[in-house]
Amino acid sequence: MSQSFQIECSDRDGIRLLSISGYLDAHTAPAFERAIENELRSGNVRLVVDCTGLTYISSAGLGVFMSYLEEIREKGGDIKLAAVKPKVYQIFDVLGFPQLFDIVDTVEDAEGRFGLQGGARDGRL
Amino acid sequence: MSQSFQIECSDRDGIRLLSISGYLDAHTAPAFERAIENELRSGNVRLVVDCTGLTYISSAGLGVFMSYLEEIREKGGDIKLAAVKPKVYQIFDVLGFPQLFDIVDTVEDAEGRFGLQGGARDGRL
Amino acid sequence: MDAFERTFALHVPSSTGNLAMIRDFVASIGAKAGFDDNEVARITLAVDEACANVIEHAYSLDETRQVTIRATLDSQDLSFEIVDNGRGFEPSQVSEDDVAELIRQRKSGGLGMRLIRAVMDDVKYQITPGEKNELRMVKHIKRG
Amino acid sequence: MDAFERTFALHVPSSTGNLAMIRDFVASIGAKAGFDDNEVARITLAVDEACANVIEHAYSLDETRQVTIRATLDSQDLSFEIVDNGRGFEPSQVSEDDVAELIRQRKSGGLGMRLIRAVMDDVKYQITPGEKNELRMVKHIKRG
Ligand SMILES: Nc1ncnc2c1ncn2[C@@H]1O[C@H](COP(=O)(O)OP(=O)(O)O)[C@@H](O)[C@H]1O
Ligand SMILES: Nc1ncnc2c1ncn2[C@@H]1O[C@H](COP(=O)(O)OP(=O)(O)O)[C@@H](O)[C@H]1O
Repeated sequence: MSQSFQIECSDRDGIRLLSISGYLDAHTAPAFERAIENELRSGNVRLVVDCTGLTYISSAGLGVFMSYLEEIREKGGDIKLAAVKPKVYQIFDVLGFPQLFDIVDTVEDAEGRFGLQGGARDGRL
Repeated sequence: MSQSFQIECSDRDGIRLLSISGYLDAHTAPAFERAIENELRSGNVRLVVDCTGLTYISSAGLGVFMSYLEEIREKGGDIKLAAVKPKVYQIFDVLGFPQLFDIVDTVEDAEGRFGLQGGARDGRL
Repeated sequence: MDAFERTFALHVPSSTGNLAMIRDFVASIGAKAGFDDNEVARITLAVDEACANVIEHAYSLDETRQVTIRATLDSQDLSFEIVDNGRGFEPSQVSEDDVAELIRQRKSGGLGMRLIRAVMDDVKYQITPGEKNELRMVKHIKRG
Repeated sequence: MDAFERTFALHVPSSTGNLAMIRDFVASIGAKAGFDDNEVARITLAVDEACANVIEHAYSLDETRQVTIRATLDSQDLSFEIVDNGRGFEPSQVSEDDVAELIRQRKSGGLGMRLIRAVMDDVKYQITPGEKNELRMVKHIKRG
């Protein structure tokens, strides 16, 4: 599993950036879930997930996004997805995720949207 | 097969450069063999095979080098291998190819050796 | 592509750690069938989901069990059969809440079968619990 | 790695076009066994050579035949079995001229079996022509 999926975390202007790479499937989703849990436990609710290096996602990975969205928005934050490759985006698309999640082209866009909205939910749900 | 193995040919100072990429196995070796046949038919016997893009070789690929070496050297030329990746080089090594073939680090080195030796065989066999 | 039918099969221990291998297997066959990269990725997803369900639900992560994926490729269709002899279930009783509702309920699961159905042209379960549970799914090959 | 034995199997039509799939299969298992990249490449080569021989010699490029590769991984060994029911041959009668001699004779073949023997720790053929020809090869796993 070591080379199959990686998460790198960093802080950018009060926003927590999680850069994920490799594949997010039933095998690696638990590691991603632990990372999100960690952020919530540390009180970080303004999350940007940089998907530049994400090569694949299956329902187990999608499920992690799905299960934390409500809690994060309730706490005044959001989980925004940035730089999703077309091959991966089409999977989000099949399930209508783009209507429910804030998915933007670049990490900067995601940060900008936090700036505009403060921590508030963007009212799409 | 289209994306699995490619050959690009070019001329450099009276030397014929064949750049091969992808994998050279029992499936793709016939295409490489045809390319070498072509060169011989056109009278090109000073050949450098640039292996920069070669990711894999099996006995079928090694066999192409093996079967033409004698004829090419008899005609006053040579087939030199350049820029073989370590993972591929170890396969040449298992069979003692480095003692029989002129395998060098770069295409420039290979060209240089043709310069020094003219078209003559290098006496290693 | 040739006229005759070609069959492929892969057997791996029932572990999510083997899903990547399963995806490589499916992607190779998808490319042989002439599907483009995006289509190959979707077909690969469908088989991954089906196998993840076998590994997690049918065999409850028991790595001593085996997952078998059979693929058949002819000039019209690429079909996959995933067979298990595990727990079994009643596919018609699996509820399909919409995703907004699943999010409200903070669910992390329940997406797999709908992804399979969204991607493949034909999806059939044949369940005989404890004996043999079979999922057969077909993707038509569109010729240009 | 876990203590129990894990088995994997791949079945593909007997065509050199499927050797790349076979190599992906072997490389995945080699990595699971903990071999480094260079070792994985050598093991992959050995299985490729064995399968290429089945495809070309045992089945004479008849794509309607099937090649089966079985892999077994435990804490000590990674083993492969390649079984065919094709032509058969007498491994001890295959001459092993040295490479310089093959070059003098302008041969393009005759390297496969020596590569297999050079790479693997144990190589055994069991030949029953027309019935079942089996090649079993083992690579020991060295623990650091
Ligand atoms: N092969 C299977 N064996 C047993 N139960 C299954 C199988 N496939 C699906 N199920 C059942 O159907 C439910 C829905 O599956 P799915 O839509 O893939 O979502 P998830 O796997 O995330 O729960 C599963 O929770 C499980 O109860
Ligand atoms: N699985 C097999 N079935 C039948 N004959 C085989 C098989 N494997 C090897 N052989 C025979 O052994 C010979 C030597 O094989 P090998 O060393 O791999 O070289 P090559 O395949 O290039 O001839 C082959 O030419 C063939 O006659």
